[in-house]
Amino acid sequence: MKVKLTLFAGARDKVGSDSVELQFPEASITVADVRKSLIDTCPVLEPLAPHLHFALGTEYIGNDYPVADGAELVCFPPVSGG
Amino acid sequence: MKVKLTLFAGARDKVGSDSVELQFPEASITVADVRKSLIDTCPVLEPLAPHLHFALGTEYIGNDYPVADGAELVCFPPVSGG
Amino acid sequence: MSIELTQEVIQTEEIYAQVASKDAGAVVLFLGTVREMTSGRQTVALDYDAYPEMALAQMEKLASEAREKWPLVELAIVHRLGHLELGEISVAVAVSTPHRRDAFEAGQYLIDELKVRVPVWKKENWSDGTTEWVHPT
Amino acid sequence: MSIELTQEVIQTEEIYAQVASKDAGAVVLFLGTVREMTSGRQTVALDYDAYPEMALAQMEKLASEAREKWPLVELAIVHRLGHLELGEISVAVAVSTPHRRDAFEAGQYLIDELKVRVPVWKKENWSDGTTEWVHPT
Repeated sequence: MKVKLTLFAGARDKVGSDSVELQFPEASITVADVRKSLIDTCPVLEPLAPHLHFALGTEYIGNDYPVADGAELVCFPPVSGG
Repeated sequence: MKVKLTLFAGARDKVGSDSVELQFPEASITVADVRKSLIDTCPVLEPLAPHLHFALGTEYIGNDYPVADGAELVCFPPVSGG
Repeated sequence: MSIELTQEVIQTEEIYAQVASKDAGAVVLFLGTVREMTSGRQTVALDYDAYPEMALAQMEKLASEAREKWPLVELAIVHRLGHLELGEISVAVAVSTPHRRDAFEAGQYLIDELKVRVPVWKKENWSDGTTEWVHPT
Repeated sequence: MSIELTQEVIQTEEIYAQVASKDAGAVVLFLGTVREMTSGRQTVALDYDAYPEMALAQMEKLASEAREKWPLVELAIVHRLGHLELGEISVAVAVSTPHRRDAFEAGQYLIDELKVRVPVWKKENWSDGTTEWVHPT
């Protein structure tokens, strides 16, 4: 299955692109798997890895959240607005 | 001895004057004596009496504060600014 | 530092300008405004009176206390006097600090203490035509 | 209620106008501003970026939460995006309430939560010419 991530801020700049496509052999995955695969694909994100947030649309999703084939998620480092 | 009080707000309006002169037979008095004499002179202030504040210049003075002959004090009810 | 009594309309932009600084990361601005309903009674206007010399001196004293307690960059306190219509600003307290927690704490301290110590009084103009000095006891 | 992301300079007078009401006796306005020194390092400017749809949705959510917790008359949240010079306002949070304690509490809640939940990021432009995304971990 396939998942597309849109990246923001420091994550986007480190990867050098505002999106990444990930491939999974499994038929059933969670956000935790996406996080792991993202670091395998983009090792430059390793230092940020445990702190990266994931969102579906405009809502945060946790590590246990099930991710569907073809899902388009958002991924970003800790926020620093204000 | 003699003490002059300048009144503000509700105290001034109730008395109908912005100042009151009080006379004392004693040679040594405190703010507590002034408060008592003010109510005797202006019974209309009775309901406000326990809540009236006294000041000398721009500083609050308490009931025990000694008052000199000829002193000019300020007297006002609880504040309600803001 | 700006400590003032005024008969003029209070402008938030002016108050902000008095505390703005590149050394500050946070500004808290508190504004007291003339509310229409108080415990079910309707106000049409307020009149504010003061003992001005003491009001200014007590505001200066509060400002010094706040500066001892919190790392304030700038501070402004202005109280309006005279006749105020509904919705008008009666008092403004503004502080700027490096970090926001201090700004909230100092702002709240200043307005809390102002309301118990600074000799300013308001007279309610009720909708039934009566007036009444407010002397909280 | 006004929830906004803007590229324009934030004006305190406009923010105040959005929350002013004759049903309120208190307004608290919090402003975040671009501070020059951070842990001994000198900033010359900040760039703010956001995931706008989610930032707005999360700000709306915070507003709803605040309305449940406190009797707010009006509320405004606006975050600036783009390039900001020293001293400029990056964020404004304003609430009006009948009584002041609620205004302070709600204002502080909104800015505290905004800073941990709303997807906005700042990039430091340090005086040595380097830039750096701020990602507090």
